[in-house]
Amino acid sequence: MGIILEVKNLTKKFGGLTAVNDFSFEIQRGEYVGLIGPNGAGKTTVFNLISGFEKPSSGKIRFDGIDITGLKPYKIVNLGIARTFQLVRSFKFLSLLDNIVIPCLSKRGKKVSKKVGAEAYASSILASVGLVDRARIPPVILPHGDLRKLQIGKALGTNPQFLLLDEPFSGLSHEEQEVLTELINKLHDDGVTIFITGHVLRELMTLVPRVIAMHQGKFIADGPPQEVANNKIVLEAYLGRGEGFA
Amino acid sequence: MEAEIINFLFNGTVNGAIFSLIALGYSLVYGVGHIMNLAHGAFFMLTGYMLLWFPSFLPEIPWLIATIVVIFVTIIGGLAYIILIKPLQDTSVGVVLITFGLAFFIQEYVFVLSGTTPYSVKEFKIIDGVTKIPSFSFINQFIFLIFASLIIVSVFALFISKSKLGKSIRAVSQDREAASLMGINTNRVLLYTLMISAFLASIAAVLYLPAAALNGPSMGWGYLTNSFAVVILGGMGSLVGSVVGAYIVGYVTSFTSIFIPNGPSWAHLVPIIIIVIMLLIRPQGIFGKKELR
Amino acid sequence: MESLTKRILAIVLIAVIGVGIGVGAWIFLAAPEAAIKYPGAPSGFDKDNTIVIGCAGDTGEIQGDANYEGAYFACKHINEAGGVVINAITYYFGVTKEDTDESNPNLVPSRGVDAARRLIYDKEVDFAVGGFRSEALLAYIEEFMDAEMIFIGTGAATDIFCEKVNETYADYKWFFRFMPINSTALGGQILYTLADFILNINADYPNHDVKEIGILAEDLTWVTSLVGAIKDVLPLLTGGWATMLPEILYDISLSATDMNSHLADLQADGADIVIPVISAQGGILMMQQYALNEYDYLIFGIDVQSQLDTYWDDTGGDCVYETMMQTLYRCNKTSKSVAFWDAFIAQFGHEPLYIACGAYDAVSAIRDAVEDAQSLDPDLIIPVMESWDRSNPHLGVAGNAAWWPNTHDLVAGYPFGYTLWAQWQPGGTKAVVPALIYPDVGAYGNITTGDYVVAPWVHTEWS
Amino acid sequence: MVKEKMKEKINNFPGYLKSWGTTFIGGLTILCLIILTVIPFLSNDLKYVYVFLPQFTLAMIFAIFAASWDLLTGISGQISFGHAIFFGVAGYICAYFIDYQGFPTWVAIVLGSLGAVFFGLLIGIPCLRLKGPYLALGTLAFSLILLKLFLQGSLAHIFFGSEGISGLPSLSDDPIIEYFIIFIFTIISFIVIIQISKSKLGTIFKSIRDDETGADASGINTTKYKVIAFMISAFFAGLAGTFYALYNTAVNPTGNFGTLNSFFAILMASLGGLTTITGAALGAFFFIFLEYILIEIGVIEIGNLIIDVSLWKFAIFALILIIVVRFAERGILRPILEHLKDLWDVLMGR
Repeated sequence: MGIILEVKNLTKKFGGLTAVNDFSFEIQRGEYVGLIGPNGAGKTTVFNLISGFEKPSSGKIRFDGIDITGLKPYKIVNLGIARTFQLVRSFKFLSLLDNIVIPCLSKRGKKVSKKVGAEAYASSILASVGLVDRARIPPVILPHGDLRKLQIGKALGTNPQFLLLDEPFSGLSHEEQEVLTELINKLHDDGVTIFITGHVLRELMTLVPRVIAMHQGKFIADGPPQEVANNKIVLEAYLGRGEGFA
Repeated sequence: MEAEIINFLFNGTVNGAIFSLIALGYSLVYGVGHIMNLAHGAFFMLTGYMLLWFPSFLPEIPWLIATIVVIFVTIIGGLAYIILIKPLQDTSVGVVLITFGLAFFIQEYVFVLSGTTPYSVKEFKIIDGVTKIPSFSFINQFIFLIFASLIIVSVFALFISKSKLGKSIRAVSQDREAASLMGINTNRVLLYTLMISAFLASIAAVLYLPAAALNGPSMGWGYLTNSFAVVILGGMGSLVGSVVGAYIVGYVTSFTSIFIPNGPSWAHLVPIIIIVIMLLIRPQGIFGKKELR
Repeated sequence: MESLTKRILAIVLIAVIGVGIGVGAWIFLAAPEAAIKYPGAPSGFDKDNTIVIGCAGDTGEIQGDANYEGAYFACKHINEAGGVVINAITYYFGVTKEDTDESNPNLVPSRGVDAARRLIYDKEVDFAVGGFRSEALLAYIEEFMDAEMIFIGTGAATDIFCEKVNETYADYKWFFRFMPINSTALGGQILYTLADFILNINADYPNHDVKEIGILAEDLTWVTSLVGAIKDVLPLLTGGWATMLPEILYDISLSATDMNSHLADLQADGADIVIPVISAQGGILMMQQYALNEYDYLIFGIDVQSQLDTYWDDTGGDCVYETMMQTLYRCNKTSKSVAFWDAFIAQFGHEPLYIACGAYDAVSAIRDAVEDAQSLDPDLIIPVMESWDRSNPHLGVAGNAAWWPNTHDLVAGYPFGYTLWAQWQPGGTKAVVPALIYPDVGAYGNITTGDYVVAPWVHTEWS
Repeated sequence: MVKEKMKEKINNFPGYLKSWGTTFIGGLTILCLIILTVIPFLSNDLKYVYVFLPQFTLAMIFAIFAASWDLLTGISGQISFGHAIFFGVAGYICAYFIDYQGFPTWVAIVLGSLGAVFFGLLIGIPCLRLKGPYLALGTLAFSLILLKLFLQGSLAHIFFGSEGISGLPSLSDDPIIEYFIIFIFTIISFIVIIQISKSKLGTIFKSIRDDETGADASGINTTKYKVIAFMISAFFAGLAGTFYALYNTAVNPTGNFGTLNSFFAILMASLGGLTTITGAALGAFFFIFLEYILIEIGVIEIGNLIIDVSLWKFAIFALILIIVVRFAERGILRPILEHLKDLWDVLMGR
């Protein structure tokens, strides 16, 4: 299998504030890992650094043996890292199909979509995320759950081997969460490495075999969910903010 | 040489004084509402032409007419916000387009009424005459303008930091949503901001144009470009930056005009070149926060 | 059933819209035909017996209106004198105008082209006069040349048109310039006048050397050659006496502080005389700041706006002591000048601008050329106009018009095309000065109407 | 593979045309094209041929220009307030090569348009960092710099000064031939621009407009595509600019680089409705003919009041822009077309 993502001593400072502080971890190919921490712990910043939307102040990120530190986002995407955003983003005046055609037109997406054509490939992805019947409508009128699916569909369009999912469950109803969980599990079964965040521990606990916990930008724990959940520092981090597991 | 240096310093300071008045309001409106008001220069120009028109049907008491004109332009600024800008303030493109349209309309309206011929409005001078020293003569109105500008800027700074309205203006400029949650009527604050901005532009015109001339309906654009340069230099929304930027632009323009060969024809390009350089190197300006994306 | 009524309704609607558009278009295209009128032409004369002069200018602005006024006034005089007889048929003159919108700072060149086409093909004029802004005229002049129609320039000073006549005579032979003399010649006029003036004024002030000459000019193309000529030649003409200060070419979008700093700059350099070369907005600001600061130099040059009689009020009297080129003022420039001047003021209530004088002379010249040629054919008229050379000038109100045959440019210099120098004097009156430069002009008598007044603060400084 | 596809397309083309012709948009377009084809032959009247017809030519030139602006701003989301840069530069390059180098007109037109593309690259790259109103400001500043440089008398030996270059040949001395040359180029330009906006490239442009970060996250090199958008748009703006120069047979700084030209593009495209491309054409025709009508009406006399309507032209334009931006975000013409479409549907019994 081997290491697919290696993050070493990652630090990001915004002015006087250190959002990510000397953060290191590794992820194996085909793993399914959660990144947890209370609100403001720096999870999104870690994702932004990996996906290239922000440049680290110091530290190294290696993906599949290639140093990707400070590369532009589209280049990182074309190496096989796709991401979704915590706040739903979409091309709001394009149809759902075209929303997915865009990633299929990226360098990496083209490699797989070329044979059948970008549109056919995109509609197969739409089918796999369960939105094929709405291919022609623009995303503005979609319910929130479907927008989350669309996000994942857009990420899939780039044919990723590594998927960063930033709070995919926030704001979803229970049923919607289940549908999405199923979708993510299926992707994992297809061999995509998945790295997922959430600030509510319980959601992730049932999902992932391994979690990494962070607090105030610092690494605090790594291991199976149960182990991490009982970690004293993690508990303090959550309880200290009065959030708990609920 | 001595005379040239005095010339450079004096005219640079006058430039700075006038630019700071115009740019302050412009920067305020941007800082508070993210409204890029392209009609700002037109307010300045319109004030000048109203000074020209109003004496024909008002009693010829200069201070009275000037006051009425300033009030008029302030109201126009407020109306522009209520009628045109407010419904569009969430789309930056819409605001830019509509204020551009407004500026163009005012310009053409003035053009239809007064044509392109220049006019003098010197009867509105507050202090006439010049103060002479052996190597140079200072125009009294400009000296007055420098001090008036400093006083107005200080009063304005006090107003922003101390008054209730000033505090809510600052609150809105820092975080509009939070301010509205705290019970501040952000739209009303924006309305006042726009009126203050129009008021400052109008005051600038009343102080400056009597010692200058009405150079045709398109003269507002030049002052708008200068305000851009000032604000981009000082940082959008930074009031200290606007004042410092105004004097920098003022001195640089004056320096170019006096000391550089062929300078006078380059002097008006300087602010635009400043705009381009600043946009490319440091769009947030010298004093600006890095909020620009 | 319902869909059928809807369909019928739709057809009716479309028919109504279609008919509406059609009727609108018809009215639009057909109606103007009847509306064409030629002011100045006596009533009861049809188009065939009217020689129509088209005025291309900026209607609503002083230059365009002056052009029209001049042409209209000429037509009126010609018609009152019985028109012109060609092959035993009496023709009268009519005038019409089109707005080229060329004074607009937002110049739209296609507007001028459109106006020219309207004159040629819609109003069907026989001759055209006008033009003011060089770059606009450069675009629409082609229309007149393509239509092989005689066009007389009455407002643009640039040399370029006549250079074109010289270079490609076959394409541009229909162009003649009547007003003003070209910018190189303007430079020559300034040179000779100033050289005399400097030498003479030095005699009046034994305690002060009047020799430092500054130039304050707008940074536009037409200025370049003029400024260059003044700089090179003026020292030579004064026998090395006059020395030139570095010229100041300012951007036309000036603000008050700039003009003040330029004037202070000239003062600091020790200028004795400053030559402004200004056609646009700068003059009013210059005179205001000059009068306010009472700078120790004289203003003596070109300031187009100051030719207007409204200039005194526009500057609030600050233009006093400014001396500038003026095409015509009430004096005996030619035997026709004073009569024209008085009649024009009686007709229009204001003084004629130089363009009005040019248009008046242009239309009068057309009348004489048509009479000489006994035809309306440009091919026959052009030789007549070309025959008006230095040995055979055409007497106008603004000068003895004579053309260089190869360029169709006005012959410049006394007694042909030349400009007067006029000074604004206390009380808001203008005087043609100075007597030194214009000796008695033969039969016409002395054309100077006043003595040059040195600004009192300069007088004190220099004495 | 590709060849077969092409063949298939060509074979299907007549059928495609037929089915397209029966749709509302298709039918209307064909109707417009037919009208535009017959219009030059409707009258022999000199005024008609030399004054009325050239208005169509002018409108088509501005239609290309406005459409190019719409491609950059409406489709790609890059707000340009300095589109006159490309318009002016192309005109000047074209004029320079004709007047100073003696190149044939067509070569000069190509060179002018390519020069505009180069400027698209030149302006596009530094402006990439800027977004929204800042981009508007940046492009405006660039156009002002060019305007002032070209206006300066002291630089006249480099930039030809305020009088510009004149005496260019027109496309044809016969207005009808000139009309048809521009007509053909307008059709080609519109087909190309519309096809671009519908193609995958256009979809990418739109994605950058809607959500640049999202496009980045989808692996799209937004920088590259933004520059491409600038260049394509500059090409068509440049094409219009060269035609405008030849229409006037002269170029000068204010007429070709003036901010007014950028304003026209914005005005025409917004009136027709942003992102529609065809709306730009409708807007251009509307404005050119509005001006024509105002000039035709000329001076109105009501009692003692004398109003010269043509003086109010720009004020009216500005007012229309204000009203459109304020009250009709989608443009005026598109809603009208939609109503017409309903009518059409009824007529077709749908």
